[in-house]
Formats: sequence, structure tokens, C-alpha cells
Amino acid sequence: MFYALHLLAASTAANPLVLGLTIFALAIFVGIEIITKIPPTLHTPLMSGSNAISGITLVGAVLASGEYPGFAKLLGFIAIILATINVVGGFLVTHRMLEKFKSR
Amino acid sequence: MFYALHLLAASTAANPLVLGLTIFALAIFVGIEIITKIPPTLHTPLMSGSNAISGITLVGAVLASGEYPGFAKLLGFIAIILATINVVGGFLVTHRMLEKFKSR
Amino acid sequence: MSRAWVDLVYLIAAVLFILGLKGLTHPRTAVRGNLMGAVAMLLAVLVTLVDQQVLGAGVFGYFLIFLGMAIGTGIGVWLAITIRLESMPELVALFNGLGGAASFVVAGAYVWANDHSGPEAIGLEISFATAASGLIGAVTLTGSLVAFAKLAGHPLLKKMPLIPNSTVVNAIAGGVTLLLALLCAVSRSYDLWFWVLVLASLGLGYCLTISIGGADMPVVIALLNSYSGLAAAATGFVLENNVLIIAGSLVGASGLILTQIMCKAMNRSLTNVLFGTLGPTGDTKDADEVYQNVKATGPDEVAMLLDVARRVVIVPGYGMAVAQAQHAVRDLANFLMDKGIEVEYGIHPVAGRMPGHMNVLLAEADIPYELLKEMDEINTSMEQTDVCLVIGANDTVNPDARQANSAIAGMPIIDADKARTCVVIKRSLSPGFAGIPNPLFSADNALMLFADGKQAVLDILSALKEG
Amino acid sequence: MSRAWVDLVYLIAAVLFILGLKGLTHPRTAVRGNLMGAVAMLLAVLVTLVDQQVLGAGVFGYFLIFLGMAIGTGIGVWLAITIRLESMPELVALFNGLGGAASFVVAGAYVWANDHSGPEAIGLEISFATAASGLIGAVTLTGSLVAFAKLAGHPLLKKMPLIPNSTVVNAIAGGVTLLLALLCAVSRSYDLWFWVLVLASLGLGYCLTISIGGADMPVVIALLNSYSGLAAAATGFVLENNVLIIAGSLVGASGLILTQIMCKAMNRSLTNVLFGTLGPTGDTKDADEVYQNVKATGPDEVAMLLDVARRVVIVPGYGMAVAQAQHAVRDLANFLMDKGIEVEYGIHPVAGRMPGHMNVLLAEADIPYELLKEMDEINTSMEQTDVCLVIGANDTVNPDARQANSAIAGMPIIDADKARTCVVIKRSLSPGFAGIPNPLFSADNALMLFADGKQAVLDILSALKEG
Ligand SMILES: NC(=O)c1ccc[n+]([C@@H]2O[C@H](COP(=O)([O-])OP(=O)(O)OC[C@H]3O[C@@H](n4cnc5c(N)ncnc54)[C@H](OP(=O)(O)O)[C@@H]3O)[C@@H](O)[C@H]2O)c1
Ligand SMILES: NC(=O)c1ccc[n+]([C@@H]2O[C@H](COP(=O)([O-])OP(=O)(O)OC[C@H]3O[C@@H](n4cnc5c(N)ncnc54)[C@H](OP(=O)(O)O)[C@@H]3O)[C@@H](O)[C@H]2O)c1
Repeated sequence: MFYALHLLAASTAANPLVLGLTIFALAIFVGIEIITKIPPTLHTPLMSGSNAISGITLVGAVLASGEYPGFAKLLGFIAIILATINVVGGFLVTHRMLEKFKSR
Repeated sequence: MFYALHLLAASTAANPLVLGLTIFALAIFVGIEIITKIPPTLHTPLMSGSNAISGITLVGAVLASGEYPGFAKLLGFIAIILATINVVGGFLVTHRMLEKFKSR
Repeated sequence: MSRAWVDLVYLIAAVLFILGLKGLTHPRTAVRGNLMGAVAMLLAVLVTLVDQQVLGAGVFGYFLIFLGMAIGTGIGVWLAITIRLESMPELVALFNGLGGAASFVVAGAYVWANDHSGPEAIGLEISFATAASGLIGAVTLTGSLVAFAKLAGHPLLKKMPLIPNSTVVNAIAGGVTLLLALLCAVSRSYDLWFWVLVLASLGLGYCLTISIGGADMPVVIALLNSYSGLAAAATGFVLENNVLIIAGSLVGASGLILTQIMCKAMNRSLTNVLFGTLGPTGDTKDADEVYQNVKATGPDEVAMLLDVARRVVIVPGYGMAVAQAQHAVRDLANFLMDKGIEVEYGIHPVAGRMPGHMNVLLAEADIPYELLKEMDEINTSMEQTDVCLVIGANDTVNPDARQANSAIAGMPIIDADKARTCVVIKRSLSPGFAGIPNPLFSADNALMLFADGKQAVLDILSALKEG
Repeated sequence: MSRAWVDLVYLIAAVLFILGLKGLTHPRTAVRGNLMGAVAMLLAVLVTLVDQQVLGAGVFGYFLIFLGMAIGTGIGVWLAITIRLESMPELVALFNGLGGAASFVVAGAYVWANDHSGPEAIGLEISFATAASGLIGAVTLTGSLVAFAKLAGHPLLKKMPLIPNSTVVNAIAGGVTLLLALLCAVSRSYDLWFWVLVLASLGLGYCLTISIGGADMPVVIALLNSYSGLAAAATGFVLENNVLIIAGSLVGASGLILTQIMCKAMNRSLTNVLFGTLGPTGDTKDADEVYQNVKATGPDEVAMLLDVARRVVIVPGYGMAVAQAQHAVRDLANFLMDKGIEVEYGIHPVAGRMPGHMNVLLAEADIPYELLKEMDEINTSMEQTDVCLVIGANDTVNPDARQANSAIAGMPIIDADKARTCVVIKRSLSPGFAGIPNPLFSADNALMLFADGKQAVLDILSALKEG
């Protein structure tokens, strides 16, 4: 009969680092291709808007604060404050700027 | 003491389907962004060149033919032939076309 | 090699594929781009050969693999070398079909191997992926073969049954096949079901394409190109192999965008191409009526016109490809330019039978691509043009497109009729792909030169040299 | 919620981030794009709140989370609402720093939590990621704070020690920190080492930025923007969280490209910006020598010139931002346009202190962006321009850039000197950012209007209304 066959894929688990790198590389390409299409007019909003996006660490901060005990929870709490300022402030200020562009 | 803490990430394995979808979505974006930048002059070579790339199933065919037993091995063998024609023919014919463009 | 290292090399291959496509964004870097793609493929295949799972294949296993590759390489090289550039669309269609076939065969191998190792061996997610791979791959195969046969004008095609009420039949076939795919996925792709699905999909591919007009085949090919990529991606989901997913998606996106571009250039929706009918509408004027006023001319007269022109625009179409007139056209243009006459080419996005068709032919004849102007650009200077030389183009210069009730209403055209004089070279008054008469041919400033494209150009050139 | 579902929502969020950025490619869709980004963020955060791992946090845990968010939202809203648009660069720098800080603090929390659950609890790969997160995040924090202080002209900055031999010191600091990061990674990020690394990186960030000229800060901010993204991505590797990786990489790419664009527009390399010195070279002409021939003018004369002009080009620069003259400029332009005079704006890519700085200010004053022309476009029509009104621009209109031995040699400029008459509004003959004299000011066709930008424009306008 057939020798023990596992699922081709499941037989050896994918390495998370390599997966991360794959996603990283693809996202960098997406970023480069899209950003080069953004006209100079919008470079300042782009800067503050992408800055707000970098506040995505907020997700990590929530995970840390929720899951970890003791001192790590406190660190998570601090990170939440910092990241939230970045996110909320960033999107809001970008919105304020872009509103000016929209009026026409 | 701290309650049993596994690695945040390793504690629940990532779902391969979702990972695949993530990579799929990113690659589609990369494709769209790059292809829209290709000038009409090069649309025929693009068609045959991307066609050659779709022969990447050759990798799957090699895996199937190498790993599987019996009838599946035969199927892998057939797939290898088909995919190789696609790959070799595709890249070669694209090269022939592009050579004409290069001369200047 | 361990999975992690193999995957890392796959990642490098994927990046090379992307950089290769980026290379195609400029003629200067295009050759390198294509080579990069080839290197990426080589890399991916080589690393697969030393993958843990393949290493156990033994001598016989490796023998099979190399044999398969050798056969495939032989056939591939032979096809690529013997093909004439004019037949490129057919060849791409054929390769497409083979790629789609390879995808569903691999999925089939996976199903067979895992199905026999016990029930429920295939996870639900993977089962959906195999069904997708079977469906898309098989549709791609027969669809591409039909497209190939139509473009090559294969005699066998005439014997094939046409499908009456094609829209209804297609809808039913499509519905049944989708249902089957769903069943197949939910039942975890048991071997038999999978092949039933493949058979049904093969039929579906045939049904969907057989009733599409031959001239719409380029759109179909681009779409099938997209499918072959998606089939590869689906197989990538089956094997949980990222390089398949990435490369497949890139191709999927590429085909989709080409399809879109072509549809836009013809001002038709994809649905209309796939399911609609193209042809004279009720309002179309009768050919006899349109062609009351046609003025024929000869090579000598055209040579005289060109001799005194300051600016000439050459508008090639499908007929130039048929006549293989590109080298003659280049010689004519060079002769004119040596005399100090300004010569440019006006390239319509869907002139010919595949996107960029004219560019490839003209590039083959060593015509600098700086001289090839896109439609919008050439149209701005058409009124300053003394002679517009239309060679085997028809629909792409049909001013009827400006009429709201025309069959090609709204399709952007090259304004050949706006030049001071317009000379049209074609063999007869027979219509182009859209099957409608062309009022340009009887315009006051138009002259018809009835001849084969290549011969006509050669005749004009010798008349010029003598004159 | 199970990991798979959470990850799926993360995927949706990632796609929304990408679509949001795509929205920013056009002013019309930009607001929606930004909102999409915000929705993506909300989605990602909401789904995290119901993630399995967070659900165990209990009432106190959730209280902390919501408290943190409330505090952060309060501060964020306050900062965003109270800031004047002119101070945008500072604010972006500040937010940047906070983002970087959040990244390394999360990595620190991870290290602390896992370090105490036994040796070797942290895999080598993750350990590298934590080190990267600590390094990049901390450099981003202090680097951004220095940039913030410099741009805001904070008095504290003057008391800060400048670093002698900065290149050497920077090299050593960089080397030591990198070594530390490597140690930290190989030793699997034991708690203490991680914080030592963070401390060193904080120092490094300070060293690297403190010696860069205040006017180069925009480039530095764009670069730090890129870093803050990379820090988030590194944290994503630590937590094996794909939405962090994707969003972080997008920001990383964005910052990098903005940096590149700015460097290109200044014709300087990034290394030159970061480590080089900018300033008069040996060959620079003396200001007194250059300015022998300066002709001053008043608002009335300028009003007369404008009154008879057919075409006026307004070239704003950093001085317009300082004087907050954008509303006055709009009123002047509207007045002229109502009189039938053609008015356009010439926008240099690095006018002002951040990319697109002028566009934001002019948009704030409701000036239609169709009137804002990029450098290359406006230069083609400069010779047909009767009056070029330069408001607070200096380096970006300095014809010295065309001289090979100039400190700004090769920097593309707006050809204000090629207009029939060029009126320059600034307060004095003092130099702009590059610190070199500007031969435009003493050109034959140039008139200087020495005044604050806003006041000068208002004076011209009232002179026009009276005249
Ligand atoms: N390029 C694409 O990607 C694409 C895709 C889908 C559809 N299409 C369709 O294809 C059409 C292309 O337009 P087109 O203007 O290039 O061509 P066309 O409208 O198809 O007309 C071609 C003309 O060439 C003439 N011809 C054929 N053989 C010739 C020869 N040996 N010497 C001289 N003339 C010859 C034919 O007239 P005679 O028989 O009288 O000589 C015919 O009228 C459009 O309708 C377009 O929508 C193109
Ligand atoms: N935009 C960016 O992204 C960016 C990034 C990095 C570097 N830079 C650099 O920044 C410079 C920008 O050039 P630029 O031409 O916009 O400006 P600039 O060369 O910096 O000159 C600004 C001028 O505005 C005048 N000014 C200041 N306050 C004023 C007021 N209240 N009213 C009227 N005039 C006033 C100043 O002269 P007075 O003091 O005599 O009034 C000064 O000469 C370039 O060198 C560029 O390389 C820009």
C-alpha cells in the first residue's frame, strides 16, 4: 500500500519568520507602487496619514495589555496611550488638511 | 507567579487559509499596480510573459510527481510536461519578441 | 532542504517575478525583466528538486521528473522557435490552456494521493481550493483550445457543433458546474467527484467560448490568461505553497487588467464581449448606400501625393499583420524620412488581434518606438497631416463610431478622416471585424488602393523611387 | 474569537489600509482614503478587543485598555485641533516619535512577559525581531523629538550639548548600538539587555539628529516616518501579527519614497543630508558683491505692474508660510482674475519645509488646485509671463543653482528670472535655508519689495483697489 502520507503541506509546518518576510516583502512592493503615484500636492497629508497608520502598534499594545501580567501589563497600558495619540491625532489632523482640498 | 504564559503568537497557530488569502490579496494588489504601469507597446509581450509565469504550477507538479505514489505520480509526470511547455515556450517566445524592442 | 529554507528561496523567486514584471514597464528594461522571470522560475524549480518531500522520490522518481521536463522543454522550444510572430495570439492561447491543465492535474494528483490515505484526510479549506483549481483549470484548458482553434482558423472547428440558445445553455452549464464544485468541496474532493467536476468544467469551457466571435478572441485570451493564473494560485492554496499563490495572483491581475483595457478601447463591457452579440444593428446603413462615392487609386498617384507631403501618418491595422507588410512599411517610411518628410505611426490600442499587436510587428521591423504614437496623441496632430496612410485598418478608423446608433458607437478611433488626404490600402470593400461598412472609404478626402497590403506598399515605394 | 477569524478581520483591515492609501492618489478621493484608513484602524482594534487572548484580561484589564485609549484619544484630539496648519511638520514629528515609542514598549512588554516564563522561552527569530523593534523604535522616538524641538524652535534645544566631531561619534554610537542589538538578539532578548539596547538606541537617535541642520528636518522626518513604520512591522514579527507587518511596511515604504523625492528635488544624496554639511562652498560669491545692483520697490509700483499684466505667476516659498500670507494671496489673485488677468501658481517640490507644504497652505485658503502648477509645467510658460510674484521663496528660485560650483548646484529651480518682470517679496536680503546669496535679487528685471509677506500682499491689493 501507500507509504504513510500526510498532507503535503501539513507535514512540515510553515516557518512563521519566512511567512512574515513574505508578507513584509509584498506589502513593501504595494506601498512603493501606490506611494509613487501620489501627486506632490498630497505629500503633506500622505506624511501625516501614513504616520497615523504606523500607530497600528495600538493593536499590539492592546494584546500586550490584555494578555500579559504585572509589569508587562503596565507597559501595554503606556503603549496604548502613546499609540492612541498617534492614531487619533494623526487621522484627525490629516482629515483637517484634506477637508481643505475637498472643498472643490 | 504568572499564570502559564505561552508565546503570544505560538499559542494558537495561524490558519493557513487566512495566511494564503493574505498573501493572495497582497500579490493581487502588487500585480494591479505594476501592470497598470505597463505601456500598450508591451502588452503582447506582457501577455505571453505573464502566461509563462502562470506555468509556476511546474513547482506543484514536481512536488506531486516526487512525493506521491502510484497513479498520482503519473499525474504529476503529465503535469510536469504540460507546465514545462508553458514555461519554456512562454519565456522563449517572449524573449524573441522583446529582442526586437531592445535593438534600439 | 527544510521547509523554511525552501520557502525562503520561494520568496526570492516571488520577488524576482515581481521585479521582472516591473521590468516590463519599459521597453529598455523589458528583456531583462523577462529574463528575471525565467531565472525566478528556474530558482523555484531547482529548490523544489531538493525539497525534503521530493528527495524521497528515489531514482525512478527523479527520472520521471527529468524526463517530463525534457519532453516539455523540447516541445516548448520547438513551438517557440517555429512560430511566426503573426501567430502569437494562437500560441499564447495554447500555452494558456496547458498551464490551466497542469494546474488541475496537480490538484487531481493531490486529491488522489490524499483521498486514499483515509476519509476526511483533506481539510475543508483545502477541499475548496482543489475544487477551485479543478474548475478554473479545466475551463481554462478547453476555453483556450477553442480560442486557439478559432484564431488559427482550424478546419476542425467548422465541424464542431454550435450551441443554439447559447446564453441559456451557458447559464445552465455554469450553474451545474458551480453546484458540482460546491458538492465536490463539501464532500472533501473525493477522487471521483473531482474528476466529474473536471469533466463538467471542460464542457463549460467549451460552451462559454465556442459562441464568442473569432475577433473577440483576444479579450477571451486575456481573460483565460487571468484564469490560468488563478488556477495556479488555487493550486497554491491546495499545496499551501506561497510562490504558486503569488505568481498565480500576479498573472491573474495581469490578465484582468488587459481584459479591462481592451474592453475600454472597444467601448464594450466584458459581459457584452462574453455573452453579447456584435454585429450590425437595425440602424446600420447598407454597404451599397455607404459606398456610392468610393474613389479608387493606384500606387503611382499615391506616390505623387506622398512626394509633396510634409507630414505623413501611417495607421496600421489587422490587415498589415495578415499581409506581413511591416518590413515594406518600414522601407517606405525610411525613404520618406530620408527625403525630409515627417513620418509618424498612429497605433490604436486594439488594432490587430491582440493588445500591442501592431507594436510587436513594427518593432520586429526595427521601427523605433519613439515614432509609434498612441491614439490620443496622434489625433491631436491629424489635422496638420497631409497624407494619412491606412494599411489594413478598418474598424479602428471607422468614423461611424462617432454616431450614436452605430454598432461600434463610442469606440474611440484614430481620426484618419481628418487628415488632408486619406489613403486606405485593403484588398476589397469587405468589412473588418465588426462587420459594418466604413463611411471613411467614401469620404471626399479618401482614396482607396485595392491590393494586398505588402504588395501595395512595395508598389508605392518603387513608384516613388522611379518618380 | 478564534485566531482564524481575527486574522481574517485583520486582512480586511489591511486591504482597507491599502485602498485608503490608493485614495490619496487623487485630491478628490483623498478624504475618503483617509477615512478608510481610520475605519481600518478601528476594525483592527475592535477585533483585537474580542481576541481570545485579550478576553481573559478581566474587568481590570479592560478598564486599563479603555482608560489608555481614552487618555490617548483626549490628547490626540486636543493636539490635532489646536495645531495651526503651519506647524504641521512639528506635529507629524511628534506623532512619529510616539508611534516609535509605542512599538518598542510593546516589544518590551513581550520580552518581560516571556522572559519570566523560563529561559529560552523566546525563539531566536522572534528575538531578532524584538531587538529590531527596540532599536528602530527608540531611535525613532528621540530622533523625532529632536526634529520636533528644532522645527518648533524650542528654547531648550539651545541648551542641549552639540556633539563635536559628530560623524565620528555617530559612527561609534551606531556601531555600539548595532552590536548591542546583535547581542540582545542572540542572547534571546533577556529583559535587562533589551532595556540597555533601548537606552543606547535613544542616545543614538539623539546623536544622529542633533547635528542635522534645522532646515533639513523635513527629510529627517520623512525618514523617521519610515522608521516608525518599520518599528511597527518589527513588532508585528514579534507578535506574529500580519496587520502590523502590512501596515508597518506600507508606512515604511511611504517614508522612504518621500525621502527620496525630497532628496532628488534638492539634488542631494541622503547621505549628504544625514551626515554632510550644507553651506557656502569656497567658490560662493560674497553677498555684498552679488547685491550691488538691487532695486527696491513699493506696493504702488507693483500694483501698477500687475494692473497692466496679462499673465501673472505667483511663486510662494517658506516665507509665505511664516507670514501666513495665503489668504491675502488668494484675495489678490482673485482680484486679478476678476479683471481678466491669467493667474497661476508655481509650486516647487521642496518649497517650504515639508513636501507639499505650499499645496496645503494654498488649499487651506481655498485656492483651486487646478491653478497650482508643478515646477516643470510652470517653467515652460515662464517666458510668456509678465509678472512673476515671488512671495517668501528664495532657494527655490535661486538661479545660482544653474552654476556648477554653487552650493545648490543642480537643484532644479523655478525660472522666476525668466519672467518679463520679477517681484520678490521678503523682509530683507537675508539668505534662505541654504545660506547663500541669490543673484535673482539683483537681476535687471527684478524688483525687491521689502516687507512681511502678508502685509506686502495686502498693501498691493489695496493699492490695486484704489488705483
Ligand atoms: N487588438 C486587440 O486586442 C483586439 C481585441 C479584440 C477585438 N479587436 C477588434 O479587432 C478590430 C481591429 O481593427 P483593425 O482596424 O485593426 O482591423 P479590422 O477592422 O479587423 O479590419 C482589418 C482589415 O484589414 C484588411 N485586410 C485583411 N487582409 C489584408 C491584406 N492581406 N492586405 C490588406 N488588407 C487586408 C481587411 O479588408 P480586406 O479583406 O478588404 O482586405 C479588413 O477590413 C477592431 O474591431 C477591434 O475591436 C482587437
Ligand atoms: N519643502 C521641503 O520638503 C523641504 C525639505 C527640506 C529642505 N527644504 C529646503 O527649504 C528651502 C525652501 O526654499 P524656499 O524658497 O521655500 O524658502 P527659503 O529658501 O528657505 O527662503 C525663505 C525666505 O522667506 C523669507 N521670509 C521669511 N519670513 C518671511 C515673512 N514673514 N515674510 C516674507 N518673507 C519671509 C526669508 O527671507 P527674509 O528673512 O529676508 O524675509 C527667506 O529668504 C529649500 O532650500 C529646500 O531645499 C525644503
